[in-house]
Amino acid sequence: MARRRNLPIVVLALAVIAVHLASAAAGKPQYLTQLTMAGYYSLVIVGLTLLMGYTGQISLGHAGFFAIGGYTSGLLTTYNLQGGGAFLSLLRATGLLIAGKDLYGGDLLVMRPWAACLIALAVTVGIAYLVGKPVLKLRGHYLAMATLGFGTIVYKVVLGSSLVGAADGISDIPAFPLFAGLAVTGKSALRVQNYYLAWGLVLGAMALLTNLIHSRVGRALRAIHGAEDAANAMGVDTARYKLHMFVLSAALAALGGVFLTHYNGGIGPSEASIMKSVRYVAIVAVGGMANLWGALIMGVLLNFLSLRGSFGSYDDAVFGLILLAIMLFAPDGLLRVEMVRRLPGLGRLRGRAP
Amino acid sequence: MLRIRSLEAGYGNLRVLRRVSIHVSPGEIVTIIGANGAGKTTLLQTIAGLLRAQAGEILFDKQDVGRHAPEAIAFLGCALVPEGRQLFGPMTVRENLQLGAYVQIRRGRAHEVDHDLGRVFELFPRLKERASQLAGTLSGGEQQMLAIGRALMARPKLIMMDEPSMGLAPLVVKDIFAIIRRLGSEGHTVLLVEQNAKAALRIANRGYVLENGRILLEQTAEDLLANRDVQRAYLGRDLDSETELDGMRR
Amino acid sequence: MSLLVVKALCKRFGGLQAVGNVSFTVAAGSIKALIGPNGAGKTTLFNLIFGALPPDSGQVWFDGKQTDGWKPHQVAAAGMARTFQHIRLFPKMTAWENIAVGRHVHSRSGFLASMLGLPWTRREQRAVREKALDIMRFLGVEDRADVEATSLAYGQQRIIELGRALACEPKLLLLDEPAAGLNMRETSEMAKLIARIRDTGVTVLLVEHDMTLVMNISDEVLVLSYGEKIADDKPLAIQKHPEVIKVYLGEDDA
Amino acid sequence: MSPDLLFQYLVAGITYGTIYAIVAIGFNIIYNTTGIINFAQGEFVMLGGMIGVTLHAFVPVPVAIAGAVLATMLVGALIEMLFIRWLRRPSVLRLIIITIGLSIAIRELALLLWGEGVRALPYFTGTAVTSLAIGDVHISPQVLWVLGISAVMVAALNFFFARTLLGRQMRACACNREAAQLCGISAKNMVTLSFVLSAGIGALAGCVISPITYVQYDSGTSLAIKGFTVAILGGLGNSMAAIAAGLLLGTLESFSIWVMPAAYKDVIAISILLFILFVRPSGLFGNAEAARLKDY
Repeated sequence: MARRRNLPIVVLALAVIAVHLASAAAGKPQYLTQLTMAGYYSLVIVGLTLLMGYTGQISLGHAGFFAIGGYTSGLLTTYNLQGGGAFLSLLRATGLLIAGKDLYGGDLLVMRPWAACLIALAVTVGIAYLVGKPVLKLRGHYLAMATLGFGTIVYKVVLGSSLVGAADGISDIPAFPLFAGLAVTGKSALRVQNYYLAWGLVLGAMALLTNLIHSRVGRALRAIHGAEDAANAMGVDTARYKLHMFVLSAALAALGGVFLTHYNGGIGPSEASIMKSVRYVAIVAVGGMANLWGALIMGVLLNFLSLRGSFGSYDDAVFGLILLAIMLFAPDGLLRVEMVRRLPGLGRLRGRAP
Repeated sequence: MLRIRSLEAGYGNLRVLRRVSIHVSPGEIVTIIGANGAGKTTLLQTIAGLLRAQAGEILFDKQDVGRHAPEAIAFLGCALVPEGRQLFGPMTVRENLQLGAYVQIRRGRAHEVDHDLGRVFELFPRLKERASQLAGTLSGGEQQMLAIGRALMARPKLIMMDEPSMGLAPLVVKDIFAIIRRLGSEGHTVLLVEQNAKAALRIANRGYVLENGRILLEQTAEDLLANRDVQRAYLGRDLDSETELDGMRR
Repeated sequence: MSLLVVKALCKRFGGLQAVGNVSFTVAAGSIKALIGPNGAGKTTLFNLIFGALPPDSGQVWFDGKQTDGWKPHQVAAAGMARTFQHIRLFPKMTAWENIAVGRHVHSRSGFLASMLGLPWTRREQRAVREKALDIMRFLGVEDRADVEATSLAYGQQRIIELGRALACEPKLLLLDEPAAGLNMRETSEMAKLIARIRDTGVTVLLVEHDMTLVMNISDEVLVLSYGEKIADDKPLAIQKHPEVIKVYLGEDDA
Repeated sequence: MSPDLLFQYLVAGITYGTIYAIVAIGFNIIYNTTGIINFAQGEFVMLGGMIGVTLHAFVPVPVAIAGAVLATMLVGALIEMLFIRWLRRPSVLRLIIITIGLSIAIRELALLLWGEGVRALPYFTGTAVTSLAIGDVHISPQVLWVLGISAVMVAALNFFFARTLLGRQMRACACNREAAQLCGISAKNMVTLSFVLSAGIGALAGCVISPITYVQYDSGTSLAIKGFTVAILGGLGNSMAAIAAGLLLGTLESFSIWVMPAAYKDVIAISILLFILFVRPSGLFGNAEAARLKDY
């Protein structure tokens, strides 16, 4: 059974390679850039799918978590700490900081990207925990409005704070060196490597999340979605499970934010906007809500088209209309679970036998 | 007045009523008795249009109303006094009654509303005393009276009542049944659903026994009262003589 | 020995006294029934015992621990399980998965272990499935394991819900109208099943309207009216209790 | 700060607060009859302002306002009939997403029709620099227009709900939809009417406030969040409390400029919203006892 569940992961891995080969053969390597970005957005989407589709908790503020991740990492790796006091020298001694020269030859002392990344994730997890604890006691409209409110606060704060560049955002964010010469960067020389890095992350996330869905925890989450009081009566600490799922999906969003920010070398307030959050929800809905693979497929497709500029200046309108049309005519999503089940190899995705 | 043939109804994939056929003639008080969960409320809600019939037909005044919206059925003269009263709590007693007369106004008989209001107040003097009080602040018995009064304001041809005695003190239950009896004697047609089988059969002309969504028995009220099976199952008699689990009902 | 002790429990909703000063005990290994007219406060009492509602005053002692004010999942972990008056199965989950949720308190894979799919969580998973299938076999519905639970026939949904509660391996099982909506044959089978469950050592507290079922399988019957206890005795005595006959079984007063 | 300046801030706060209250009443009307939070409520205000400005190119201000209100009411009716009416037992999640989708669609349509430009109706009396002096304090006459028209609107709504048959039908639907249907009232028509009504008052608010705040294709969103905050603050569904809550929020915001940069002004409102949702979802004036039985 376990092998059966791993099959889609293998198929996805093969598809990732096939797309690379196809783009190389077609002489259009720039597609890989957009696919890399779409991959990072997919991390947000699969996390949100687990939160909304499986656990039944809507979030209209996930762009906020994406932005918190991206902005924190971006700020820490660009903010010049030069000239600080004793604490700073201590920090320096730990090797967390890196010295360099800015554009005008001045001394620059910033945080190492990997440390910044970890701090960004920790900050996001902390905020998600603090926000989620009270928010997830709410249901329906109240939950929707509260998460929308949270998202709006993040947006207004990054838009209004000169520390993070206000309307311009943060630019000149350095590459994020990982290992063996591999770095998260938009440089075309590393385009293919970055493509595989992004999709490696997506594959890893999908493997972990499919495991989760079919586990004791996944069953408890789906039970919460179906009948919260009954799940609670069966011994599921519903408040804790909802909170953990919220934090997990926020961490995935932040991870996407951190990597995409270093990949792009910058981040702007539009990443935190409500329209971004709505877009994520739209993609989850189109994918079929409780359908991890559907969400991934639609996420890549729609983000790719959007990044290629296929929707022109109607970008927001397209996602608004998609949302409207899906909810009016196909509330179970375009890629129905039944359809996916019928596909060979993808069958039994939704938790029959372990 | 009302004729139902092979009605099937329920919620989602749960079928509560199975091939239910009943009829009510003008001027009758007909009661449907049965245990909790037998489908009594489902039956009345389906007739009133709150639930969609899954199969079968509901003829009211020779019209098939099986696909009508509840407001259309109300307009035809079929009123339901719902289980649990369902009053407009934050509105006054008078406003509740005036809303009950809404179909009369739509029928172009607004001039009769004041007269009907007087009649309801005459039937329930307590409501007159409390005309400007909010419905939600009334006692249980008064609320039931208001619910009946609100239904009467529509001048219905058929008045259906769902568990009018529910949650009321025995003395108040007595009052309510006296009023239903009086309505019957004044020529109203009543379809009464009750858990309190004995009280219901005392005032009814005819009765049906509904069990697990099926009509088991149809007899005159006197015959049902005298029926030993019914006595055992619903009237609380001879309980102590029963020991065998399956021996009771048949 | 009393497994459950309820002391002077009170609950008001607005001005309405839903449960007023109710005290009783349930002996370990017995079946106790809770009866009373509609709106007598039976389900409210259940919710108070299970922690779904906080009591205004009074105490609940379960298995030697004071459990009033606990949340339902804590009560469940302490060894209580329940079914619901209106079936509350988990939609979009198969019958065995529904029952598997009942194993929650007896398994321990958390988020991290589950995501990583560690060998011991996989073993635990298999054990949970086996246990769920065992329970389905005990209930005679093993052929329904892979069917979506909410698409089953009503009677079978009741059985699955019961199975889900049994999967908790409770010391005390709370059944809220287990026979509601069942036909005569199903009702008598349910009665036998409840007796069988008691025989496995599970204590049962049930709310039920079907007098035949109540009088035949209960060791004791508690009668509520307007949220207050009016009788608590053996079934035969209850049937002769004058006040019970008056408020519940219907007296010659109409 | 001088008392005069204090008063000036207070007046500004009350003006904005009044508008927030009107938006909140719009939320409440639809919520009461349907249980839906209409996320597109702010778009009605924007549409009212935009249509009003457009019509004013051809007709005098009062006619333009009347036209804008009627046109927006029509939009409200269309929205309900096309997107809500025929759904069978929609889930809350579905309704939330549909109204969000609608608000985006309306906003984008407005962008298409009117562009990104900022517009406004002229001051109803006088000009931007005209002011009424009360002692040493100067108030724009438009403020009085906003307060006056809002007061009339609230009084008219009160009369409608308390005295007219249609208003009573709507209240009946709000208290108990099934019982209202049993009385022969068409619940569906009442739902349409609630959309029409809240579109109308939203549009009127959009017109009277536009000389002060201006209107742009995306000005609905922030108003919607403020209006919702006020609705929650007063207790969802309680329109009289919404007025008090609106004035409270408006004043708080107005004085917040003392302690925070203006860019964070919206953050104040939303923080209040979150705080209220966390500690007292029944609202400041709501009945906590009754609220405990409700589902948040």
